[in-house]
Amino acid sequence: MSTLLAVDGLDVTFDRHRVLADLSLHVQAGEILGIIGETGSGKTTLARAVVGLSPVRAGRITFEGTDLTALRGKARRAWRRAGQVQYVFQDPLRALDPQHTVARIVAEGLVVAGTLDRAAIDARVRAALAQVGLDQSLAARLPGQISGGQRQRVLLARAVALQPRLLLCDEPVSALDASNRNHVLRLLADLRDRSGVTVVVISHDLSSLAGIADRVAVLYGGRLVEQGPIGRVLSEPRHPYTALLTASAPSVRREHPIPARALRPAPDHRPVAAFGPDACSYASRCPFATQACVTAPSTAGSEWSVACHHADAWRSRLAVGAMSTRRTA
Amino acid sequence: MTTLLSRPAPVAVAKPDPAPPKRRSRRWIGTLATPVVVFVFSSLLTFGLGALSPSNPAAAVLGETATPADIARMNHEFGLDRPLPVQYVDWLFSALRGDLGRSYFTTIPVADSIFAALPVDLALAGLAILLAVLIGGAAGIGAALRQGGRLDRTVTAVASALGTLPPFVLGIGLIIIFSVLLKALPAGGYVPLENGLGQWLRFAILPALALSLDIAASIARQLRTSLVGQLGENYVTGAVVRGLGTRRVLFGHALRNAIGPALTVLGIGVPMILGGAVVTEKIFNLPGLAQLALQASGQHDVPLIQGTLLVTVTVVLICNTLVNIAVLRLTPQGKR
Amino acid sequence: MSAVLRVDNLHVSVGGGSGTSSAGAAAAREAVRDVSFTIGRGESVGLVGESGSGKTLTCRAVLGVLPPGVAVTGGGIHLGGGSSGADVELTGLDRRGWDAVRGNRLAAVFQDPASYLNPSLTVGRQLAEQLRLKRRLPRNQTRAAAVELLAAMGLRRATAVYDQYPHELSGGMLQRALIAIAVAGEPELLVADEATTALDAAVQAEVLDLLRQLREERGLALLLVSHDLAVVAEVCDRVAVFYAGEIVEQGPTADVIANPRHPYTEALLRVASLGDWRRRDLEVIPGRPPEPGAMPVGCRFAARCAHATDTCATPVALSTVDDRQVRCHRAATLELVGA
Amino acid sequence: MSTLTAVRLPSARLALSVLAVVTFLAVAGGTVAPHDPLLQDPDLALRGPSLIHPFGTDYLGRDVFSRLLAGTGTTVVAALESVGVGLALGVLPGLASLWLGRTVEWVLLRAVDAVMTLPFIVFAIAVTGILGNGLSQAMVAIGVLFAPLFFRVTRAAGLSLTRAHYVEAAELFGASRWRILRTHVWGKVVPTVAVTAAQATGGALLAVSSLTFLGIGVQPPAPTWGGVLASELGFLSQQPWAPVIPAALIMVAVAALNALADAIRPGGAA
Repeated sequence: MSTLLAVDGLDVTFDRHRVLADLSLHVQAGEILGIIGETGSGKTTLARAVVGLSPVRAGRITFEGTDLTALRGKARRAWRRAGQVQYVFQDPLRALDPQHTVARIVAEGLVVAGTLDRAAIDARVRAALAQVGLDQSLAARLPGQISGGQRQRVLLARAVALQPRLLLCDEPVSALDASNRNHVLRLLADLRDRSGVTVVVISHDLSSLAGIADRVAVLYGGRLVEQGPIGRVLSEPRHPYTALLTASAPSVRREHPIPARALRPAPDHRPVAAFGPDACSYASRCPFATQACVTAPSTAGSEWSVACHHADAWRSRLAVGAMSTRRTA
Repeated sequence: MTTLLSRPAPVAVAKPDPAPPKRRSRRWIGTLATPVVVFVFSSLLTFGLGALSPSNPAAAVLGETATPADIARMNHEFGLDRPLPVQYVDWLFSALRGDLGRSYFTTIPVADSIFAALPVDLALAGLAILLAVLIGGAAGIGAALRQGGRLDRTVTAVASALGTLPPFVLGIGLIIIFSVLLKALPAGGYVPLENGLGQWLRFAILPALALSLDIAASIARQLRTSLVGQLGENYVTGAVVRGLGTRRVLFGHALRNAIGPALTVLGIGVPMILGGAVVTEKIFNLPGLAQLALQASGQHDVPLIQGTLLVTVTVVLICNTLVNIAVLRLTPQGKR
Repeated sequence: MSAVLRVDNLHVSVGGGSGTSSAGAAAAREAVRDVSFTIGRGESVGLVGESGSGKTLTCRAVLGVLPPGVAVTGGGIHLGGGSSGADVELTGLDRRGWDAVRGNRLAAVFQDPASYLNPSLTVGRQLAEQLRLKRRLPRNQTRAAAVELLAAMGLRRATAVYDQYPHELSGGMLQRALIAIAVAGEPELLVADEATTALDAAVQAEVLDLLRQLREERGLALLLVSHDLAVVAEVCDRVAVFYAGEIVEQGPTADVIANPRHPYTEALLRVASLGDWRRRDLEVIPGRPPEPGAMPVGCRFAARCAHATDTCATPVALSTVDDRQVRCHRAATLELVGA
Repeated sequence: MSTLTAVRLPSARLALSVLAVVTFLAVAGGTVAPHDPLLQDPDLALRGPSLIHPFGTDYLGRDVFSRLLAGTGTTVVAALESVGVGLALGVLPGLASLWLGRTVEWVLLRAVDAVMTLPFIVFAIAVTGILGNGLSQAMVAIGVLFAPLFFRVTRAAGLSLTRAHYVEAAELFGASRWRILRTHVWGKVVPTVAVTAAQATGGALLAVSSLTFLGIGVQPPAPTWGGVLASELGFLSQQPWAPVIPAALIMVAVAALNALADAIRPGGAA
């Protein structure tokens, strides 16, 4: 597999607030990569940086050798019109013009690109709607006249219509119920399987993400804390934050191997040191942090990497009594 | 690690360090500093208007027989031969010291004429604002509480009708009703406040009412809209579910947030009241600032016109700042 | 076990009376039909179902805050007598009666906590108001009591939080503050309507832990409404599964999950979060629930059900077997797969 | 489109008919008048309505009906003039404040604040006092004061758009500024500005009548609605009913504009 998108040493700063710090992440052609992390961890900023919507202060984003951060003016417009990378916005209601019909919305990118005639565009729009499982009768509706799940799929159809090579989906399922969530995620898996599109999905539902993704990247406080094959990372997390996330995921039947409370700081938790902006981003919240954590840990490993000074040691410091299951019923 | 063995309460680990009072203080600075900047802009506008004047004041005052030398001498006397920026700075700083120049015609200091007339306007505007708040506030709250009911429809209809009425018709209507038909109040004239509140009120109430109704209608409409909006907010549902009781939910919670936009309307209404005062003063024959402006306008008396404009603007700015401070105190979270 | 809340054959209808343009006065639609459940003292019951299934309207009916144009059209909601008061029938309570019940015996938290606090008052002031009103604390004691309560909800720096405005706090902190306000009047029942839905996973787990802790420490009964079966499974003793305005299955959570008796419950379990990190085919429930105006006479799930037969077109009642209630003609014969 | 469907409302239809009549009179007013609006006849002064003079005569014996017809043009043109000035000075700076960077934004906002402190009538008096007493001067002054209204409305509509993700999405497709303006921005800003313009026209009608009442802007013999009203008000004791006709005319026109504004307001009539 070859690298399709390479993010190296990315720094993004808003109003002197560092949202992404020295972030490096490679996306392989044809894979589905999941990105997880809490609100404010920088997931959305990362995706927006790739398409040029975040102010990049340092670092490079290259797509098959093209440095996207260097694109300006005419060159950037030409690159965008080629439609190789598509960003799917999080909130369908805000990302769809309320005065435009579904057909017009899906066609917009093709119309702007200007390479196809009307008939060809119409055919592409019909194909895109079919691809995301939307009935053709919806084409004449306005966004306000269709359901939330359908709006989400219209967003997807708009991106798919351009036949992109990389699809960045920002929380495409957060507003949907379980069945619709699975439906949309399945569409992404189908897209990859049938058209070979590389997909990056930001999601907070670990279980369903694990169902379709190959790899996962975990963000905390603007830094990449762990990344690797999703099944292994989630079942044997090497970073305490990843462990907390998996332990916190609600489930209908699982007995958690480590209870979430064992991974949270105690109520009277005091950070062991003053953790500045160059410290490990998780240190002030980490129950296993030590003096060593005042410097940001380097990322170790290639296929499965983790950024933690105590990646191999923190499990041994879990108290034995805390290892019991937490369901008390 | 014994702490892991005990059963800790779940802990909220949230934003690093809370309490950003910085933003709040920044809003205060903005509220207090903006009027100063705006005053400078307004004074530029006022001064610029005078500079745009096509007629040469000296020529106008001296009449047809004046020689160019006479005009030049007079221009020099008034300082009109200096570069405009110098004139502006000089004019502004004199104005700040209370020196607004002299009338071209009467040579009476402009400040003296204005400060003789200003108390009439201030008293009248004050009363009008009070009436507007009382009438508009009561009507707006009543309409919002009886949304869709008879009171609501009446308030909406009256408020819309008032908005279509030329302001002077209202004043004359009041004179016809209260002075001509009921013979209860004087049709015009003025006694200063020093002669006693009752006496003053007899003369001031009708013009103040005429001035206030338009603003009262705007306040009622705005208050109704924003209160209805607030009553639909989740926090109101939350307060209801907490069992706080209707009165507390309305006055303690919803009204507090609804009042901001209504106060803003009042802030915008202050210039309307001062502008409307011109018409009202003419109808009720009051010796106010507007009469002075009207007279100055007729005579093209530039310093007097500039003076009235600047003083009016200053009064408006002070009122607006007071309104902004009130809004800031009521809704410390800022614009949502 | 005495019941804290008993909902009997509740019917809730939308429209009729002050309806909108399209729907005439006669076209009142039933959004909740024949819903019954009880909550015992200190018990936690979950209502689960997709959006529009009637779970939220049921809980709003319990709280007496149905949206305009929506009304209870049948059945009763009974607040059980206990230490703190007499039996109360909530439907048909007047304003004064509600004010005495809400906050004192019945409290609620919702989704989007930021919107449920007055944005222009500090968190502490809103909590203090509740303590003064509902626990009759004198003014000079409310601050200390409020800070203590905030700390008990697991809020760090409770003293600082007291003086902060809602927009200065994170979602998780706000939900804790709202829970503090809710329990300030020491109610018997807390209604949590999608209270953790919008929170980050780690924060959601913390808040669910807090709810569990409040049950243990204060004997608080819990009515938890969620679209996420996994969340209900984490917290609730019993679960009621809603579909298209009806309860289709009700019983002890562990039982229902291990041995679902209604095909819809089985379908929900198939799409729910399993705590499984393996690559797999994600399942969906095909079709869509019936439109509120066009409910079938028979089983409402039949059109989407893999097990449906001709009998399913006839009306189906809720049948009780052991401590399980199921609304399915074929409940006795079907072999369904649990999780 | 919501703007078109709104016109089917009965209130909007009525408002449009009223405005159509006013427009017709504004264009044709003088020629359809039965009498010379300036013709004085002292013998006929202050007469009540009759077949020949349907609205009676004024204190100089002039036909009130003809004067109102002939005055329509002046009044309407004056009102539109001020709204035009307000639109020109408000809409473009409103958009500019969003696109041209923080310094421009700051200066424009403060300038708007400054203009907003000026009372309409006082400013109009000052302008006519300094620049000469003409209706154009007065209406330009009123128009300048309308500018902040249009500025704020345009800016608010635009502000919500700069935050709309569909505008960002269009940018990501490589759409040009102009295309985005045409396909996404125009359709949202225009209705809002139209509503404001309708309301401002009503406000301008009232301002013109106030100014004429004060004798500002219009030289005496020329007829306007406000002028007719003002002159009738001087003879209340003889003809108490007379001011009702011009006042009603003004009110109906303003009400029609407000009703129209309500009907085309985005989100429907309240």
